Amino acid sequence: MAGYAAIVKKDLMLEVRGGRITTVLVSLALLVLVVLVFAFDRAVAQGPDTAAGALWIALVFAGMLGATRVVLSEQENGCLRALLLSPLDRATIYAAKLTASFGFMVGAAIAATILAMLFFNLEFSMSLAALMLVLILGALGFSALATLLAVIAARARGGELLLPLLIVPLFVPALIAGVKASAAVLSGAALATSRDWVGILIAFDVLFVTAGYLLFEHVVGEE
Amino acid sequence: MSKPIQNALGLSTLVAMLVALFMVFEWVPTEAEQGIVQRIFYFHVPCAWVAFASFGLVAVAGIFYLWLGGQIWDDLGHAAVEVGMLFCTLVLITGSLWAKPIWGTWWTWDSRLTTTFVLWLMYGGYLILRATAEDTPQVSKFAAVIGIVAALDVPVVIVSVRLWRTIHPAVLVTRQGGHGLEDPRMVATLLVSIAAFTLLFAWLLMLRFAELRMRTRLGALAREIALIRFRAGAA
Amino acid sequence: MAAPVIETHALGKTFGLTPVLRETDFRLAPGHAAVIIGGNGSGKSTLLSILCGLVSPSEGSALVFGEDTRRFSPRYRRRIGMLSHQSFLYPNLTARENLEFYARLYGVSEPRKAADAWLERIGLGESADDRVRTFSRGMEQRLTAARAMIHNPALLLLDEPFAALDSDGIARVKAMIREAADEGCTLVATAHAQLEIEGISFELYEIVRGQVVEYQEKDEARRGGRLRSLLSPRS
Amino acid sequence: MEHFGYLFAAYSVIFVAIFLYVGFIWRRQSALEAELRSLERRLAALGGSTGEKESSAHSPS
Repeated sequence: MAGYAAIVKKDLMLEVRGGRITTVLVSLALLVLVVLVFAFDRAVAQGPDTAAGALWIALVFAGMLGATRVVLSEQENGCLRALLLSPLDRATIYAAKLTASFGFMVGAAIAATILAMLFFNLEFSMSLAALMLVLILGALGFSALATLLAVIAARARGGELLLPLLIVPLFVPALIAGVKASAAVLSGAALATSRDWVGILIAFDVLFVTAGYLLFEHVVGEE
Repeated sequence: MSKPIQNALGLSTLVAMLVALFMVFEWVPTEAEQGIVQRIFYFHVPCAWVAFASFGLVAVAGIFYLWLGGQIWDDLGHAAVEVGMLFCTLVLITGSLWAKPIWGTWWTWDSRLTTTFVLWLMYGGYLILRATAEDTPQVSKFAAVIGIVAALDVPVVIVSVRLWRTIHPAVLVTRQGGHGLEDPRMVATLLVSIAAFTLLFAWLLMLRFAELRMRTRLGALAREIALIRFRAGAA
Repeated sequence: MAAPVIETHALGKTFGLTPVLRETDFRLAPGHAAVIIGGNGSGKSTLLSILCGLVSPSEGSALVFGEDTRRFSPRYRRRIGMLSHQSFLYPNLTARENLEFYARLYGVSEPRKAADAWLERIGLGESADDRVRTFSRGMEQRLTAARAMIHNPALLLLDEPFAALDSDGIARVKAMIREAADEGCTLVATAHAQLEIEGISFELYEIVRGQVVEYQEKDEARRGGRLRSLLSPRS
Repeated sequence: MEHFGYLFAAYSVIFVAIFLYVGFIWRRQSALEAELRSLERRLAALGGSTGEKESSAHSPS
């Protein structure tokens, strides 16, 4: 537990010290939203469906970059090896890295939501809390997958290209559920009407956080 | 994996396949609503069954590889994912060829098609990892982990995609109406086809697996030669 | 005699098709110190990586504290310190933060105090709040050494510990190593040529074509000795 | 015989794909077999065992 806290604190400290992950993620979210605003017809691109889709596209792109970077940042000076040599279990390292990448994704989600409210002329209302909940559930599932698979990007040949190819199809169920629930919430429906979608998101999170926790030791080790 | 078993399996596959073909084209009555094109169904469904079975096998092989170790499990997973992708691709193609005359479109985001497509994407990524990355124990572990994670994802994909389609208004006739299998001969034909495809699957898997085992043995021999030369000082 | 701290049985490691270590039986009793001499790519670093549990052997086994390194549990890892040629330091953290972080990872009581004490010992007390990014190579090396020893390991693995140090740094790190040895720490160091630390009698080994064997004096006379006399005839 | 083309295409695709796959495997298998023989001969010439035991180099920890 002390080791978990130490890693999380260290990651936070590094980010405060001019780590660039937040900057990169927020500007990426901004870019995605801007591209979508221009890519769609203005008349069409107003509704909650478009806004929900845009938010999730931003979230997936941010996750792809940010969540993996949290693991890859340990590669410098062989720090990942130092973590492996320390008395922590691999699962604790996973939990700590997951916490950090989840934190960054939530940051990106908040930024993207604020931007989307402006760009798509959404009402600022109570639905915002429900929307954040849905996005946070999605971010957790994505970072669970990305943290587990990020090492592949560093270690396998052609890994950086391969990683999105592996993560996005695996993330499809959460993506479907998340977009649907977000759109419902944004069009003014209560979160309770999307109970099934939220259920799928929660099931996805539980499943992949557990899987990552159990399987991480098999991917971080060296030959 | 001995050659005689392989050949016997190949032969029985051939026989079963011929019987299945005979039943599909000569014996089974034509379905009333869809006409002759409904006969795609008798090979389409077994392809899907085989694809799902091999993806299940990928996960099992992955679990055994991580648990017990041994290149044999890695080779099994590798063979299974390849054969599974072959049949998964065939499901998509035959599904398309069936959808065009019946639904008037090559592709529709029907729940089963979508699920199959998502699986195809998932295991396609896995196969690319297998094909491009070097053949190291580390990559084998990655592959095992991805195989397990993908199998865990399959039920979630099925549930979410089904929910996704039912909430949308059903634009197209659901497929259930299409094949009620009202004639017992239809059921019999389907069962024989499934049996034939299961044999085919076992045979293909065995062939590919045998090839991968040979590769593993080749690697072991090459390593042994390298070690002997190393010991002798000829680095 | 007490049970050995390190015991390898027919240990071998092959990366892909390249053998690096072979048939190595190496034992080291508690409190003893060993130097393993070998050139670049001779397998010294691989041996240390296996001993600390980072790399798993291809053949044979390595036991450290009586535990197979393939299944190394956290409490064994806590007793090992590794000084590798990678610094394991975070360039954007200060020296103190780095040490404190590792002290916490290893569950050292009062990590802040431990970090400060070590900073004084390595003569970096004044640079404690500077980021490691701004450090010279020598300062970084000293900090790396402190990082490796902050949890008072019972076994210290030193991969070419003096490679990038200036004479002052060498003296300081030698003193640290000697102090650890005085407290009963077992040492394994690698080096290009012989390593001498006052007060420590090293058992000498060398790696000959991937095998760790006792260092042969006559070889020294033939190879190193002649080379040395050519380079500095007076010494 | 409406839509016979689709039916024919579907069954052809299945059999062409399977035959191609089997053909590829067979070709690779015979190439591998030849390679294995030559390596076994080299190993025998070097005086090693015939390498019956599978190397554990590929087993994970």
